[in-house]
Amino acid sequence: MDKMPAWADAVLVPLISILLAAILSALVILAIGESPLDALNLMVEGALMRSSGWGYTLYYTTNFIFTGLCVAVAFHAKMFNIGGEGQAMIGGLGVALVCLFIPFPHWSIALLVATAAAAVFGALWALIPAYLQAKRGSHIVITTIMFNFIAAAVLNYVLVNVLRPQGAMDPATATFPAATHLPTFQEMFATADNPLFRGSPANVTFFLAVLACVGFWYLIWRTKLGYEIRAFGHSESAAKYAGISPVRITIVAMLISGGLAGMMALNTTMGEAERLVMNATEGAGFIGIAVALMGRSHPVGIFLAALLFGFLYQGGAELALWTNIPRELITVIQALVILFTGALDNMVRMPLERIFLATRRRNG
Amino acid sequence: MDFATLLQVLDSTVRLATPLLLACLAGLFSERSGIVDIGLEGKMLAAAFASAAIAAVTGSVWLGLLAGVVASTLMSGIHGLASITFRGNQLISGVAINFLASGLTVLIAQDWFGQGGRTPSLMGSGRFEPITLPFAQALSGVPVIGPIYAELISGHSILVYVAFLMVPLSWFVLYRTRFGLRLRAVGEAPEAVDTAGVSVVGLRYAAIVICGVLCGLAGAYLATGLQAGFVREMTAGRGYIALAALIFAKWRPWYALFACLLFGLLQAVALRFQNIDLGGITIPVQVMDALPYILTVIILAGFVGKAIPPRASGEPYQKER
Amino acid sequence: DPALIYDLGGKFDKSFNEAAYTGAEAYAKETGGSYRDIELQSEAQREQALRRFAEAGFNPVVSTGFSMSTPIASVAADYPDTKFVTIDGFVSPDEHPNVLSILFAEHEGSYLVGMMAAMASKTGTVGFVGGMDVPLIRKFACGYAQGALAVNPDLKVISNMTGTTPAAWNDPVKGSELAKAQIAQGADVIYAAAGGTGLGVLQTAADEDILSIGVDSNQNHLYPGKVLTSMLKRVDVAVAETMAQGADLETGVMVLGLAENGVGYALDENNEALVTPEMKAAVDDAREKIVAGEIEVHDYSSDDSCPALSF
Amino acid sequence: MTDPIAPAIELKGISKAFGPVQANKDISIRVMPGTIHGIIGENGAGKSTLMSILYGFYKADAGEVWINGRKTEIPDSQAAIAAGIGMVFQHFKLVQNFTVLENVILGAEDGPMLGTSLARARGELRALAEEYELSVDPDQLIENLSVGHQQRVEILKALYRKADILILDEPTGVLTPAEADHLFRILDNLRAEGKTIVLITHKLREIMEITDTVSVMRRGEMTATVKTAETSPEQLAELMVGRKVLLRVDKVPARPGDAVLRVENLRHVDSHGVERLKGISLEVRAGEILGIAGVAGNGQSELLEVLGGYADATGTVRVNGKEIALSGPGSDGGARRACGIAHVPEDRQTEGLIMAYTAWENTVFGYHRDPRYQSGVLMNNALIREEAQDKMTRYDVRPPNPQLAARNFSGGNQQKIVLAREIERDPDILLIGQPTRGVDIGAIEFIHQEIVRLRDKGKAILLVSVELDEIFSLSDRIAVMFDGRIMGERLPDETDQTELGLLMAGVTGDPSGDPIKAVEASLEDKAAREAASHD
Ligand SMILES: Nc1ncnc2c1ncn2[C@@H]1O[C@H](COP(=O)(O)OP(=O)(O)OP(=O)(O)O)[C@@H](O)[C@H]1O
Ligand SMILES: Nc1ncnc2c1ncn2[C@@H]1O[C@H](COP(=O)(O)OP(=O)(O)OP(=O)(O)O)[C@@H](O)[C@H]1O
Ligand SMILES: [Mg+2]
Ligand SMILES: [Mg+2]
Repeated sequence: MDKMPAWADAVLVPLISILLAAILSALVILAIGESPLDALNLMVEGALMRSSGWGYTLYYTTNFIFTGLCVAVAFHAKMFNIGGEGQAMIGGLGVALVCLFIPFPHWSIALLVATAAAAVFGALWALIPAYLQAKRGSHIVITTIMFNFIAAAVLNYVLVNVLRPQGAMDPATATFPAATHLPTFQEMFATADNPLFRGSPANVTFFLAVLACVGFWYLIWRTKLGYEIRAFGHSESAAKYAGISPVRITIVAMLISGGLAGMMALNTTMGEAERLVMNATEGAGFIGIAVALMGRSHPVGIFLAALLFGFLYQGGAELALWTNIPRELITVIQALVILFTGALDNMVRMPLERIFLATRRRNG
Repeated sequence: MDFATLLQVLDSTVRLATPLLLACLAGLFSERSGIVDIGLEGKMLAAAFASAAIAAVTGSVWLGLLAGVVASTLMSGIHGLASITFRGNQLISGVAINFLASGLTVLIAQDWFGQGGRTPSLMGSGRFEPITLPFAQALSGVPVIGPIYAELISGHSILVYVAFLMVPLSWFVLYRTRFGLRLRAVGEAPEAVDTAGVSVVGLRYAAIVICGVLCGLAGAYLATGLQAGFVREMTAGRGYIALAALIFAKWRPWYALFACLLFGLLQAVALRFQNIDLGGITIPVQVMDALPYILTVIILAGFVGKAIPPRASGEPYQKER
Repeated sequence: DPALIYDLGGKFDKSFNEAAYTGAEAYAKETGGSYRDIELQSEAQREQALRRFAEAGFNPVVSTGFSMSTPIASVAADYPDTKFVTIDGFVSPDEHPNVLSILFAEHEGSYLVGMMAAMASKTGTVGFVGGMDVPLIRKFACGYAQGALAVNPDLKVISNMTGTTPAAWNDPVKGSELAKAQIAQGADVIYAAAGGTGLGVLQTAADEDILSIGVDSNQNHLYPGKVLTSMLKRVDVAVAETMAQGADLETGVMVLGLAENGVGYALDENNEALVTPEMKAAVDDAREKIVAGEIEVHDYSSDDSCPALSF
Repeated sequence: MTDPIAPAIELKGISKAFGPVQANKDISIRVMPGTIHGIIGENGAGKSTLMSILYGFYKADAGEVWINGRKTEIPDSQAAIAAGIGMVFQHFKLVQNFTVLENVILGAEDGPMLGTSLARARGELRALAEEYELSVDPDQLIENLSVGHQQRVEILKALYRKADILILDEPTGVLTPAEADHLFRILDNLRAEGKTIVLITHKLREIMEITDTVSVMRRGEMTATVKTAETSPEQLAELMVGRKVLLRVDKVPARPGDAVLRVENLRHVDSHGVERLKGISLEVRAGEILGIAGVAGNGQSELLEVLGGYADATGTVRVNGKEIALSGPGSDGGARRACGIAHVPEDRQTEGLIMAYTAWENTVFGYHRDPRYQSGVLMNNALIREEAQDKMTRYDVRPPNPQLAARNFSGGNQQKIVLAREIERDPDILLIGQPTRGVDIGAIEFIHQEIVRLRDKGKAILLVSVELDEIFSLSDRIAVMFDGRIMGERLPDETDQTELGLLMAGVTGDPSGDPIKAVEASLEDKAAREAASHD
């Protein structure tokens, strides 16, 4: 018994919200003396009309899928993991260590091992906050914020003092051996007469991210662990009644969450940079919060929200390339999209519901 | 550590704690009313920019302060619209506000001043100058108490004293006034407030405005008290630390004071003793840098019990499903 | 037309990106030419910007920041007709003949301002505030300490870094507190190499009535009479010149030190009262000796070690 | 207007829809001043909605409200309070971590400063307490009060605001007989003073006992209004449910077998360090129902929690002769279920069900790890759905739609979902707490029948209820709990409500003087002990 059809809630509301965000963004662009139409044109052209544009859009999407899923798992267990950023950093460290120190015969094996390493490192970084929340009642929001700072310090130390090749200026590891290089979309799809995805960083980890979405869906809605995670998230007292251990669920959910955040590093570190740099996560952990919330913690929603943010990132890069629009404008546009689709959605939904109810009354 | 060093560290603690304290109290009012606010960072940033910009243009720090408060309150208003009127997700709204402030401040600053997203440096009356309290000079000779008064207590900008006075004031408002009673009630059981004939929406907006004003003071202090102008992203994560302090303080004013002083102290210590030599081994700067955060986690895990937020916080008040 | 890529700090970082922007503007003004620029927002955009500019026919493509060297090395071969310039980065000229690496001898410039700091100090303690603990900043600090100790071997050099997150470059409040902490430890001249954070250092130094030293561009004017000098790193000149040369740019490796006037110290009406004739004489003398090879300033990045300072 | 005096309340054509749900359809009703008007109806009939509209909590879509003969707009509760209306909601609207005093003055403060308001309210409260026998400690936190006392606070709130019209929504659902009697005496006094009272309840006995007129609601509509004196419980029940209802449980005498559950010296200390179970020993045999009577808060909840596996304890518990772990590994709900204990918890909304889960998901809650419901690493949702549909049809859950979220069912139907889940497991022991709390009589009949049917299959049943009627009509043996102890055991035929009521209050032997006073004294004693052990 809903007030409006599911399709309207899933399609109409977000579309109108995005439209509102776009209109407001256009006003901001006008205010700084540029043409909104040209800007939109550039963004669409650059992000969606060329295969290399897609290559970038999907590259960013991959990052946001992982961090979005990371936040979403924790949300299902009613925890707010702000620590995706730090978990991804440490996940990157795991990737770097295996890629640098294990001689791999083939990228596929490297990918498998690196995935495991990324997930384990990320999960371990989430373990302490999870344990403290479960056993000591320390609020996970504080501890994960703190662990972001600590991760940055760890990474800084390791990259400057331990893994940096002698004499290099860059606080980064050496480039990984060729055998660990992941196939990019260009290598997979480009042909001699059709140079698709030229130079763009999208790579096999995108498929891993899609797989993670599917796995996430199965995990949350098809396994008993997911059943327990959601139950715990909805009601801790009921979970206890059902014999679901709060400690276990808290820790397991955070391990999965941290693992997913860690896996984001596969894309940036192994897929794109092919070395670990200091700034590899660049705030994707925080974007993940917005992605998870906008995607309503559902993998399909997360995928779409991640795609939207991927588009904004790549479209924004095109704007930065060909206009004098400051890069902060992109931040403002992101803010408006988050605000309208995520927080002000009821502003659109309420009148729509009224319209649908009225038509239904008239017909019924 | 000798006495003089101790005083210096404490002095630094006070300065570092002040913006945290103001933001923390801001968050306290908001969350006590049931509105979770992770947008403290953005509001502070907006206020820092607006106060510096207006102070630079008018040469009056007071007008700057006013502008900062207005800017921050506007941001609060957006948060209120989203989370109270339209019953949206409070976390998303907070995230959006942080993004919005981060982008808009630089965008406007660049458009306005053309100095790369900075405001011009503030001079003279464009800044809050340190205030020398009465007898500070005369008393400084008195052993122990003298230096404490003259160096630690005296010599801060007015906003520092405002911030510290805000603690008893907040306590008084929350626990001794009608408004405070209703505010605390609306964060715990909005339906109780509603059925008692008091407007939930009105109370929550009031809380949001107070939150905006306090964040405005925090931002203005950063840009016009501690610094002499705005630099992009100059809040540098202080809003998040304030949020942590708020949880640490279990949403209580006096505890908030101690939590913020603790965070300030940890940071001051980390800054002051960055290069400690332990028998030939220099502790890496990264360890000292992370120390405040590590200690926070340890203190939290070791000494602070479970922090239970106001029961209705984060949930929009909705009578009809 | 030439194109310019700023590193992640952004065009207006009060540091080398801003200097690059100044240089590009100077080029545009002097030659009447135009250029295109981009502020990077993410790591992945490094290669993207290089490729897009190269494909669109911009030549040369100038980039700032040591992090650009690796991406340049990976795209340069794809665009043999485009000249790439990496400022602060190093790309092997043998493998990539179309790349010009411009390196600055920041340690030499820092050495000179270190000497000035030592001579201006009355307390025998000088300070250094860096943004993040990265090799480049250590290079600044190490040169500075060597210069200061050369004047007075008993001098104490306090060196602090601001943080480990990108906020470390934009936290003037922390810069202020670090400066205050160093002042409390006796420092009366502080050298800031920390982008926006450095502004806090300079301001606090002015407020507390001690001297500060600016970095990259001439920051003497920010607090006239309070900024002892600025360690100049002429990124602006390098950018303007490479842009002016256009497609005929000569590639290879260029190290700009004191000899090439690539680094130096700033002397103008804002600080002339602070720089005594003896100071100027000593520093100019040292400059000659460094150019002549009589004084060897150790470069931290050559072997990741510093004889004058431990990190 | 033909009446010589105007009705205190007159509702004309009230309609209210929640989205697609039409909760009230064109309802009209009049209540004369100085009377008690009862409203009955099935779960979800719209009783609470109608009264919430009168109190300004919801806004009606259509219709008019007349108070004392004057048309009155009631857009919010402020207006209702101004019109002299007070309401005690089904789910109390109290701030849990406020004191009684703070709750009473909330919204009715005297000035911007609290000090004066609190002082005046303290005096007023004392006066009210004396006038209506409504004593509560004004400085106690609500969360430390028993439900009965919480209700008193709600009534005090209304009286403090000078209400002339008092609406009570299912006030006795959570009260013991003594407390309920007490409440009715208060209502009587209020009526005598000329106040008007609207009473919503599911208990026909109460309607017959105290109301002057009664209205029956069904599916959002007002189906009848009658004078209480001119009707009978059977007639009301039929009006309500639309069919004949058995008001008494039909059961044959029990034929108990061996002891299935044997509890010895069970002790439990809660998270505040208060000892809630102080050495409980009891035994439940196959094919019998052991009823535990007691005032809420005397450890019955804890007893169920311990046996259900979500609170630690010491002592010994044997199931079918085998000792089970009471703390540490192997003591959780899963382990209990594995050894044949099923549990219908007291609170279906916060324990027994996940309100956001669909009905079919809820039908395996607690049993979701059963290998039966797994296929490989995944859960066999198709099977679960299929079984759910089946269970829901058999237990007459309405609507029988497994896809609906639990929160969309009425209380009675939620309870049926829990019952279906637990009983269908065919457990050796069924723990069942407050099986019919807030459930309408149609559903009560059904639930009671199911419990008895399970007993007759030879299962052991431990029933906890604060409804003495329920205890009497279901139990084969009755144990009374007070302050964490078993005060005594009785056979239903050999005892009566009075004796049990005294045991429930910790009074053993014959009380000299007023039994109610003795009960109050005993309860206050206990509260003081507990408050002391809190610090
Ligand atoms: N706030 C609400 N939002 C949406 N629907 C509601 C709301 N409150 C009640 N309803 C629906 O309106 C109908 C009437 O509910 P109401 O609470 O008035 O019933 P009731 O007669 O008081 O039942 P009970 O005996 O269980 O208390 C039900 O179908 C219920 O689900
Ligand atoms: N230490 C205490 N001091 C005073 N009151 C208490 C204390 N602990 C619990 N109460 C109150 O007693 C009431 C019932 O408690 P509890 O749920 O433990 O008992 P119960 O016998 O199982 O009753 P119910 O049937 O209501 O669940 C609650 O309202 C609770 O607030
Ligand atoms: Mg009801
Ligand atoms: Mg209970």
